Amino acid sequence: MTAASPTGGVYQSLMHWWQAHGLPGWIFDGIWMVVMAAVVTVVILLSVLFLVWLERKISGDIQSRVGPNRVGGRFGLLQTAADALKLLMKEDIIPAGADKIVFVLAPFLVFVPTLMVFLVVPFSDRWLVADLNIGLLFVVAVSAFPVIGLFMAGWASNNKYAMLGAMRAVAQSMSYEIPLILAMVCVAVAAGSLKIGDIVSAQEHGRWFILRFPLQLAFVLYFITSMAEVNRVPFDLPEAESELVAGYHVEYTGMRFALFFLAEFGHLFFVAAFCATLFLGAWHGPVLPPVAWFIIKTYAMILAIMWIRWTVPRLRIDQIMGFAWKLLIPAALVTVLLTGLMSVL
Amino acid sequence: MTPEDLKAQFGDDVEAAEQVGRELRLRLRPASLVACCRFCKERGYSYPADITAVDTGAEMRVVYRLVSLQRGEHIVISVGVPRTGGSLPSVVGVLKGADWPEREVFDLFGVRFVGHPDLRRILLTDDWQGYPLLKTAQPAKGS
Amino acid sequence: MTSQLDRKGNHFADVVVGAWSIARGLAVTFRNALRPPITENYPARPPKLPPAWRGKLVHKRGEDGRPRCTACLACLKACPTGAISRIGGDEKKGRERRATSYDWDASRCLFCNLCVEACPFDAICLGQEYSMVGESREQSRFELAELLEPAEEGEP
Amino acid sequence: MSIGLTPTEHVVLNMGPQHPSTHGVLRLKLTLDGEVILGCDPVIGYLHRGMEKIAENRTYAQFLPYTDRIDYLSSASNNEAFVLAVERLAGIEVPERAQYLRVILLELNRIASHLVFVATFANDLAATTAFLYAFREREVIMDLFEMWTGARLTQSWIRIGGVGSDLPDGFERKAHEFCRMLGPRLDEYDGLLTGNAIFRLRTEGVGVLPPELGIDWACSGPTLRGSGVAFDLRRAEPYEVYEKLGFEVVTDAACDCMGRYRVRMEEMRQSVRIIEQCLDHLPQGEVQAKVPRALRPPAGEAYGRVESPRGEFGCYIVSDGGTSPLRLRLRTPSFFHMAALPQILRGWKIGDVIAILGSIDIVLGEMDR
Repeated sequence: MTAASPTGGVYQSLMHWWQAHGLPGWIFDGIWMVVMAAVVTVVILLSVLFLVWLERKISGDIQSRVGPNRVGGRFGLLQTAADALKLLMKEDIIPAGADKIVFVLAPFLVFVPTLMVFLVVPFSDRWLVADLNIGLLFVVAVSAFPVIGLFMAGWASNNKYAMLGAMRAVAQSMSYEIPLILAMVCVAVAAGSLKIGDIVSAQEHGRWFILRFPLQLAFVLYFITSMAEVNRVPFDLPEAESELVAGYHVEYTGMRFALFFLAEFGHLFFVAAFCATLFLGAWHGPVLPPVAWFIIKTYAMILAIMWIRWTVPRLRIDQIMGFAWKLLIPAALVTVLLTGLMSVL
Repeated sequence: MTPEDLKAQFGDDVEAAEQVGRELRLRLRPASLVACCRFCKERGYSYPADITAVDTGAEMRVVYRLVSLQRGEHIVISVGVPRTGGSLPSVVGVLKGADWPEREVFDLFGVRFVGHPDLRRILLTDDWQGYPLLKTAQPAKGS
Repeated sequence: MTSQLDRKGNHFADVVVGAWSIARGLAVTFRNALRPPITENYPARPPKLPPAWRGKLVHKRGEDGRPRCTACLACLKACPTGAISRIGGDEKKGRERRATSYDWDASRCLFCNLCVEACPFDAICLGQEYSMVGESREQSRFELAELLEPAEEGEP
Repeated sequence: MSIGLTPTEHVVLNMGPQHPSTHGVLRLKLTLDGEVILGCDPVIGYLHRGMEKIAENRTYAQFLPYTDRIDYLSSASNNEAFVLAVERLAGIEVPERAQYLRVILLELNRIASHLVFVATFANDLAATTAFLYAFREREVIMDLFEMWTGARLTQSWIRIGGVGSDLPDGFERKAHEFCRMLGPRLDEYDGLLTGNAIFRLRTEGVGVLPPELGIDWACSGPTLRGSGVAFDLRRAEPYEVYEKLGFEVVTDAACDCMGRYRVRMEEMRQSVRIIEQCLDHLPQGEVQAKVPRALRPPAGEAYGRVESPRGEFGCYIVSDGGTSPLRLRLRTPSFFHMAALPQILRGWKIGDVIAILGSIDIVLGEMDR
C-alpha cells in the first residue's frame, strides 16, 4: 500500500489499534491484504457485470432491438446478475476425455491475471494501488499470461474445435503483443519512465499524450491491438462462434465458462482504462473530480470498441496474422523511431 | 436437335423419340446411354438438370433430363431397368453433375450405377433396408 | 487460388480505403442506433393479427346457436394430414343434420385452409387463436365443444 | 531426423450436424491440414421426410401444403413449381389476375429469402448487426403475407388454377410502401457490408466456381449467375406473366462469394421493380379457375420449372390418370449445389468454409426433401 491509497488513513488507524493490543503487525498486514483483494475483486466483478449489461443494451440499440428489459426493472439492470446466478447453479461438466487438472486450472489462469493488472490502474489521484517503478513492464508481463490459460483450456478439452481455437489464440495473441508493447514503449519514451505515476503526471494540464506527435499513431496501434488482445470482432478468431462454435471454451459449462466470460470483459475494461491512462491523460480533467474523468474516458473507449464490434465482420486467420506482421509491426517500429527522434529534438 | 438426328445416330437403340413442346422425349436402350449423353453434351445439352427414376408398378425407368442453356431445349432420356437388382452404366464420366442424383436413385430405387465413383446411400442411413420409392416398398415401421 | 497474403498492391491505399469503409459502416450502425426499436413486447402486448390469420379451427354457430356443421365429412376428405377425425352427427338427414362430435388435432394440422374451402356450409374457419400449447399430444386434440365459437350474448 | 520429414496426421473435423453455421442439420466431414481444407464429404439426409413418397399417397390438392415445407424460406416458388406441373398435365388455364398475384407472391418470397441469405451470410462472417437489419426488413414482408394469406412462412396460397384469395384492402398501399423502403435499406447494407474492407477480404476471390464447373454440376440460380452465366428461368422459360415484365437477369463475372452475394443484392432491387410493375398493371378479374374437386389429370408427364431464390426448382409429375400422382419428383437446387461444394472448398480455410457454404445459400429442407 502506498500513501496515495485512499484507504491509507484507515489502514494507519486500524494498524495503530491492532498494535495497541500487542498483536504483531505482519498478521494485520496479511488480513488487510486479503480483505483489500476481496474488495477489489468484488468491485471489478460488479463493473464487469455492468459492462456485460451495457454491451447488450448497446447491441440492442444498434440492432433496432431493446436488449434486456425484464429482470430488474425496465432496463433489465439485473439481467447479467441473474445470468451469473444461473451459471453458478448449472451442472459442472468435465468431458470424459479431458485432461482434468489442466481443464480445471485453465479458467483461473485466465481470470487471475485479468484481475492482477488492475493493481496499476490509476483510477484517480489518490487511487493507484501500487505505483510500481516498472509499472508498464508489469502490465506487459501479466497481461501476456492469460494466453497460457487459453491454450491449456483448448488443449485439455480434447476437442478439435477447442484445439483450433487455442492455436488461433496463441498465434494471434503472440503476434499482436509485439505492436502492443511497441505502442507502450512510445509512451514510456515520451514520459521518460515506466512508472504509471510518472506517465500520468507527464500528462498534466491538458498535455495528453494523444495530442503529442507521433503518439497519435501509437494510440491507433494500441487501440487496434488491444481489440485483438481481448478477442473482440473483428479479431475474435479464437472464439469464432460461426466457425469454431465457441473455440477454446466450447467444452466449458457453468461457472468455469463464466470465468472465461468475466475475464474477457474484465480484460476489456482494463485495456480501455489503460488506454485512458496512457493516452488520454488518465484522471486529469477540469471541474469534475478525477475519478469521474477517468471513468468517462474509460467508458468512451469501451463504447468505441463495442461500436466497432457490432459493425464489422470477422477476419480470417491468415489475414489477421498478415495484418499484424505486415502492417502493424512495421508501423509500430516506425512510430517508436519517430517518438525517439521527437523526444531527442 | 430432332428425333431423327438421334435415331440416325443410335439406330435400333432408340425405342421411341418424340418432340413435345420444348422437350425431346427419348426412350433408349441402356447400351447407348453413355454414348447418347456424350452426344447430347457435345451438342450443347450440357446442363444435367435432373436424373430420377419412375416406378409404375409394372416397369421402372430411369429418366435423364439434359438441358441446353443456350436454346432452352430439353432432352429427356428414359431408360428401362429391371425393378429389382437392376443396373445401368453410370454417366458420371460424361456429366459430373450426375454424381449425387445417381446416388439418390440408388438410394431410393435400388438401381446400381456401374462405374459410379462413390455409390453410397445419400438421403437414408447406411443401414437402411429396402428402397422406399419402389411401389412394392412397405412403409417403415414407426416406433 | 491466391491467398490474400500473396496479394500485391498498394498497402497504404488499402489501409486508407479500408479505414474509410469501416467508418461508413460505423455511420450506418450509428444511424440505426437512433431509430426506435421494432421489438414487440410480446406476452405483455398481444400481437395484432390480421383478419386473414389462420389459427385454431373454429366451428361457427348457426342462428339457433347450434353448430352449423352437418358432419358431411367434406373437410375430413380434403385434409392432407388427417388432422380431422371422429366426425359424428345426430340422426337427422341432409342439411338438417348437426354435428355432435368433431376432433381436430392441432399437432397434425398444417393450417392450409383446405378444410375451410371444402366446407359447403361455411361452418368452419381458421380463427385468431394462435396459442395452442400443451404438455402432451393429448392436449393438442380438441373436441367439438372446445372448437365451437363462443355463444353470442343473450342466447342460450 | 529432420523436422521436415516428421509425419503429420490430417485431422477429420465433423462440422455439424449441430453447428451454428450449417443452416440446419448438415454434416460436413472435413479433412484438415491445420486450418486448410484437404477434402470435404457432405453427409446429408438428416431432414429427409420422404416428400416424394408422401405425394404418391395424397391427392393433387392435398399435396400442395406439403410443398411449402420443402424450401421453407420461399414456399411460394415450391407451390409454383408443383402447380405449374399439375396445370400443364391437366390443361388448366389460370386467370390473368391470378398470374399477376402469383408473381407478386413469388417475388416477395424471393426478397424475403434473399434477405435471409444476406442475414445469415453476414452472421456467418460475424457481422451480427446486418443479420438483424435484414430480418427487420423481412418482417415487413412477413406482415404482408400475414395480411394477405393468413400465414407467414408456409402460405400455400398459390393453388392449382389460381391463388387462394384476392388481395385484401390496403395491401397494395403497404406493398408500395415496402418497395419504396427497401431500396434505401439495401443501400445501408452496401455501406455496412458490400463496401466494408473486411467483408471484401473475406469474400473476394474466395470460393471460386468457374462457369463451366457450375454448368457441369447443374448449379443454377444466383450461384450460377454469380459465375457470369445469364441463366434465369424467368427469362429462359417464362412462366406466368414474366414475359410481360421488365427486369434484368443479374449476373456477376466474379465467380466468388462476393459475386454470388452481389447477384442476390441486385436481384432484390429487380424484384422490387417486378412487384411495382405487377401492382401497377394488375388486371381485374377472377383469381381462381374452375378446377374439379377431385382432380384427375390425364395420364402423362409434365415438368414444372421455376426460378426459386436458390435456383432451378423442378417438379416432375408422372400421372396414370388417378387422383394422386404416380410419381412426383422434386428437383431441388440446393441438392445440386451441395454436390458441387467439395469441388469449391478444397484448399480454403475453415473460416472460408463458412463463407462459401453461406454464399451458395442452402436450405436443408429443400436439399433433403
